[in-house]
Amino acid sequence: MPMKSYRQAINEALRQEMERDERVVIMGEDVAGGMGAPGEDDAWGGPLGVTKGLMPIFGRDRVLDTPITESAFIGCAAGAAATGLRPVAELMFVDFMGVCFDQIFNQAAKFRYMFGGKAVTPLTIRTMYGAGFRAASQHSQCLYPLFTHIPGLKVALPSNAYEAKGLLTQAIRDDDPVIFFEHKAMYDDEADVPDEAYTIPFGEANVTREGDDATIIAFGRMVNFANEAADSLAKAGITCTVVDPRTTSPLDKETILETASETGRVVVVDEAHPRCNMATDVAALICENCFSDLKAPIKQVTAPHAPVPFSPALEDIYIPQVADIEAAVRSITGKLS
Amino acid sequence: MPMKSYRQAINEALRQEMERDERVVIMGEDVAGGMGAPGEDDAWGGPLGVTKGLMPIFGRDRVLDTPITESAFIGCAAGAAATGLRPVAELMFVDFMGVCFDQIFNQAAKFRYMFGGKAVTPLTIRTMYGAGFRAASQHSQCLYPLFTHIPGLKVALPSNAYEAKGLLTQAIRDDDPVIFFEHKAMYDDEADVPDEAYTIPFGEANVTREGDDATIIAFGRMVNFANEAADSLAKAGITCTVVDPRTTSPLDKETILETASETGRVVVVDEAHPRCNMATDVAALICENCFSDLKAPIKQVTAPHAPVPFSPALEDIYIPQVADIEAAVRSITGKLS
Amino acid sequence: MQLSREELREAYKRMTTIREFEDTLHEEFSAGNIPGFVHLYAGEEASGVGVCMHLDDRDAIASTHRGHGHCIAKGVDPKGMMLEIYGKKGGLCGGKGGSMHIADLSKGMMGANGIVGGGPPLICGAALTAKTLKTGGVAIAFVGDGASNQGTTFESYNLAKVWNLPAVFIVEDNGYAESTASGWSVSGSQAARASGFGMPCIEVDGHDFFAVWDAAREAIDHARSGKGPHMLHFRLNRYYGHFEGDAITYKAPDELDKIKAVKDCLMLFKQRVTEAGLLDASEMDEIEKESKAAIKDCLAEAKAGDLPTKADLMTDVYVNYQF
Amino acid sequence: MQLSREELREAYKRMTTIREFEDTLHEEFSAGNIPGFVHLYAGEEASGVGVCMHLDDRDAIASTHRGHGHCIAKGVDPKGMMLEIYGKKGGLCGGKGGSMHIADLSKGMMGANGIVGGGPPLICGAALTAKTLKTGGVAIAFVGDGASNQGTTFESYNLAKVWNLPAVFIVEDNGYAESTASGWSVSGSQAARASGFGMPCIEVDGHDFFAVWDAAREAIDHARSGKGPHMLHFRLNRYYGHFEGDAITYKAPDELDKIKAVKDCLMLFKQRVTEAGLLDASEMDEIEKESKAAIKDCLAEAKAGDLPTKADLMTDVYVNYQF
Ligand SMILES: Cc1ncc(C[n+]2csc(CCOP(=O)(O)OP(=O)(O)O)c2C)c(N)n1
Ligand SMILES: Cc1ncc(C[n+]2csc(CCOP(=O)(O)OP(=O)(O)O)c2C)c(N)n1
Ligand SMILES: [Mg+2]
Ligand SMILES: [Mg+2]
Repeated sequence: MPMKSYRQAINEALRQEMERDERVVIMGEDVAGGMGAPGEDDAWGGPLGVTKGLMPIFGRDRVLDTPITESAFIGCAAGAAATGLRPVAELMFVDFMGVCFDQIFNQAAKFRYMFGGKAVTPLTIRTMYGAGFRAASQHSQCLYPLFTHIPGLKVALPSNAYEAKGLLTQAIRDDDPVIFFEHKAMYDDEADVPDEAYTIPFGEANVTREGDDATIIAFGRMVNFANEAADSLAKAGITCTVVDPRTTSPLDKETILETASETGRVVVVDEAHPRCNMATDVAALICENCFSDLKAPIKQVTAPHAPVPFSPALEDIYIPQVADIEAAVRSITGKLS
Repeated sequence: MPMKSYRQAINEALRQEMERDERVVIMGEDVAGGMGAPGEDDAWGGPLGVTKGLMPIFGRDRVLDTPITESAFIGCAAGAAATGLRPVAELMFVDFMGVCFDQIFNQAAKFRYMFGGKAVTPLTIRTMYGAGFRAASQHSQCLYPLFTHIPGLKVALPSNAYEAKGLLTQAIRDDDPVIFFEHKAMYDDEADVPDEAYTIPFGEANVTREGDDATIIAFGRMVNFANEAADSLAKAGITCTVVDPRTTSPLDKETILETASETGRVVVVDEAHPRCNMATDVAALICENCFSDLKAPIKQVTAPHAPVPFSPALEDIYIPQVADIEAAVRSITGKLS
Repeated sequence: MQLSREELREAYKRMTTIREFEDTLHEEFSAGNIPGFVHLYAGEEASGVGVCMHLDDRDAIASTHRGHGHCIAKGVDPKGMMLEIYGKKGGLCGGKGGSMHIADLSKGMMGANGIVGGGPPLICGAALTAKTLKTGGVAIAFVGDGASNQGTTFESYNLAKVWNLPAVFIVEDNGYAESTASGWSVSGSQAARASGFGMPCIEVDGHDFFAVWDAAREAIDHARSGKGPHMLHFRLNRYYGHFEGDAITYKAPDELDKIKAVKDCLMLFKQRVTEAGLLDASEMDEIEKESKAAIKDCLAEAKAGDLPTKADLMTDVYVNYQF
Repeated sequence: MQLSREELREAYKRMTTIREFEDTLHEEFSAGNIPGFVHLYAGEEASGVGVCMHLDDRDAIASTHRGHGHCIAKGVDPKGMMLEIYGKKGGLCGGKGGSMHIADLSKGMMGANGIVGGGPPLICGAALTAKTLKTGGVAIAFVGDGASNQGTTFESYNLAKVWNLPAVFIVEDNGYAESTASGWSVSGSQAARASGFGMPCIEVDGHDFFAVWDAAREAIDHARSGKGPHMLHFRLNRYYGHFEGDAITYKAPDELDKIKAVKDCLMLFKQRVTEAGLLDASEMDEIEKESKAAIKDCLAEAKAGDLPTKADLMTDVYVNYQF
């Protein structure tokens, strides 16, 4: 299989779904770029070039640059989805949710329920999250716990390029509103990605490592950190199962509970702030449903309860590290050496 | 002590703090009412009359009616707080956070950290939450887990009139941004409330019942349901400790862990949706920190993962009930009779 | 005036149906028979009907919290509406939405909305769908005077203009947002705001069905023919409180009586068409009777309807997933 | 022109300081010495300085992501800024904010802002404080052409107007929002939008310090004297990319060279004051040298400064609580 970057995988999924279904349109700020400008068209393809090359293929009627007006264009995407299109809107950074959240959580997410099951809203919102870019407090947040809290929304967190293409294709074909989280630090990370279109079903976790001593459940970029931790622990004779739930909503409870019960020792890794996040969500789920199989406290490895700092010196210690995961596993397996 | 309603207690706290400190101003839609209208002034005092009577005392310069423009006036309150006032802004229903969240979570909440500790933002946002009013999906949500997730915000959930006055007074005197949640179904509930001003410190839980068999941790209106459940269980010989954390951020971990360890059996009650909520937050906290004292799974009693339905027939079964709490306690105490 | 007899009959039928529907709800609410927040459209009938007479099922409208009139004007079944407002399983939304979320997408009615300013962005979406799929449809947002100050509304004006969308934004200015006068809350003017975005705007007396109908035709033709968005500003009055239970003390004591006496939209319509000899009084009385009877039936059915049950609580959250 | 020699020297000092600061950062970024997103103000100096020359510490400004120039224009210490941009403990924000959150409340600089449209509501707040505490202060929001389409900006116009706040909204229209031309994204016009809210607006060439200074004086006097908010629309150009790393391919190949040749704000200022014999070329060269030297020092200190440590990570989240 050809190696492709996370960026290429996303771009390819968008291109193939736009070819497959003319109702798929994408919109956002500078998703093509150069709108109304005298120079190069398709000048940007988004701030990090993820959508570059789509406008020349599909034209400005299907690759829609917007003014800076998130409420209007995210709401527009929701309204378009409810009336027959399958829009993919780009919320450049998830940190910008604060200016358009209503259209996501009160409108798109609730149409179906409020209207008694008569609405279908095939809306996909692509958005960038995560720390590590020296982008400071308003361009580095995770925030997927907020979206996960909302009934009616589905939330996908691809952990690599292969996952990104399959989950985004599923998101676009899915009939419910999906928030698709892309980690800005992973765009250049490569993986084997098939050329043909494929979907990865929502709510089906991926077990990336199998072991006996502990179960590590991690989300998004942290899955890779968890794999690293598991590999280095394995050298020390501690074997771990690593679970990538892929989507936080729906959540694959079965796989999580099964793998947790098998080892009885669990570490949950979440790049988000610690309060009301996915680490607490999964820990509480396990504690309620397989308590009798637990042999140790469920450890949470998360970012701290502080905004993301700018200074690299601080940001580097802000982000959960592989060593933190290893330490957490060691602390509950009692194998500290 | 005189009996006062939750509504009166809040109104009194506002009045006393405005008398005490001329920098305290309140603003919001129809907080007085009748602005620019030919009829009665102070015609509303908010949709449920909570702020009625303040404008005649303090005038329109300190009781500011606003256009329907939450981003502007909530952001205005944040900017005023950062420059010398102590504003109390009313976000009529917390469900409206979607049109103004940015000014709360990216601006007010982060000023202090982003600016290296040089900002002080004594902002209070009063807002209505909760189901039971037949107000349907966009006027009945809890959403406090979303605010609790955000570093830099403090979140208060008064469970009765006494708590409301003390916590609101503290919120207004507090130098950090505070989101003050008022349950719309409790405004007429009365309790003993001292006439003089008093504060209830944040992060100090209130233990409302003491027992040996189980610990119930509940939030806001649910504290009253938990007390009822505990009282009825007591008649059946099952005694419970009931904890009202009062604020979700800061959270009184000590009291929660202590009372959880004492009984080893815990039920967490949260009116919010089940994913990434306070029930998961507290359950995960306990499971990580006093695992060895736990004798049973930590049970979560919450609203379901669905928007709040309009029909009374559905809303009544949507809201967590006293019976649900009792059943949860019985299920882990093994005393089912 | 180019309205046929049939159209005039239809318009009067819709207006009287709305009035009857709302008057009935007012009584029912006062009697304690209806739960929740109910915002009535009585008095504003000429706006919704004068606009929607130009629309068909290709066309979409987004309403507000005050949505009953827009529904009926757009051809939504009053029976399903009444059942919904009573929280019954047979309601348009299975009882899950209620008055504030009443909707019928099959009729292009995209929903009442509990969020002030929630509709305009959605209407940009319906307009984009029409433009992209070349359905020939237009999309219309009803916006209150209070909602006209909401950022989402302004953003939608600009987006609709720069994308040249077939959208019409209609400010139904009934003088108040809750108890706050639009004369105070709206700086500048609606027409000046429209020019701020390079949009044409027509301002008319919203009590006058024919003035509304003419202005709406011009705006809708403008949008439908690809000329981009258009604004309309109607001045009118609501007859009841902001929501049921509002004592309306902020209005002048005689404010409403005066309006009803000289500007009631049904009265003006009836005068105009009878004087012009287009319909005669007796057949209009007939229509009034029919509307009354129809709503009476709706009410009876709504009261008799079954309630939803526990089995309905968790359905309709997602298309293909249940928690 | 009523600027004294001292004021002219001061204005030129601030403008050259900004230019030097930004040119230096551009080199430093290209050399890989600066992390993160850096948005440079070079080319727009006449706007920030022409406005802030009318302000003192009572007065507040809210900036944008492109905030360095506004800081220096408002009297913020470039050394503390440079340290901040390098993420050093000695920076204005202890290294926690960086370029996009640089602020100095003691100088009335309420912060650069990572959220487009984040500033205008905050400025309503600073204006409300000034009005309520009768400080005599005014509050000024700098708004990009892109930000002029954000709902928060429109809402702030209306709120400032209906509350009659001492606020000034300044649209710095550099022709682009990222790669999107304002000629496309801004429907209508800034001036027409201002009238939409009943606000006066003056449009001037933002390259011309004196035109900016005159317009700003009028707007600020208007606000300070209790007449309510005022808008200004400056047309100008940014010399570097949207952020450092932007290849600027969306501009015409010769677009910037032309502008620099005929409209550079420093060049125009120097011409004007020397030709008018207000300052002589030699003393202006002196000022340029001083600015260069000053920034050179800042850079050296910034590079030598200590980094924050783990002990700093969790401080400053709250005034009186640590998780
Ligand atoms: C975002 C938001 N803010 C506030 C409210 C509360 N609210 C409901 S209706 C209303 C007044 C709306 O006035 P207007 O737009 O003029 O419509 P009208 O009620 O006059 O038809 C307000 C403030 C809301 N539902 N949503
Ligand atoms: C709410 C929000 N949307 C989008 C962005 C991404 N963004 C940062 S700057 C910018 C362009 C701003 O253009 P303009 O307002 O003209 O300011 P300029 O960069 O030209 O100075 C965009 C889209 C953001 N930071 N915040
Ligand atoms: Mg109104
Ligand atoms: Mg610009």
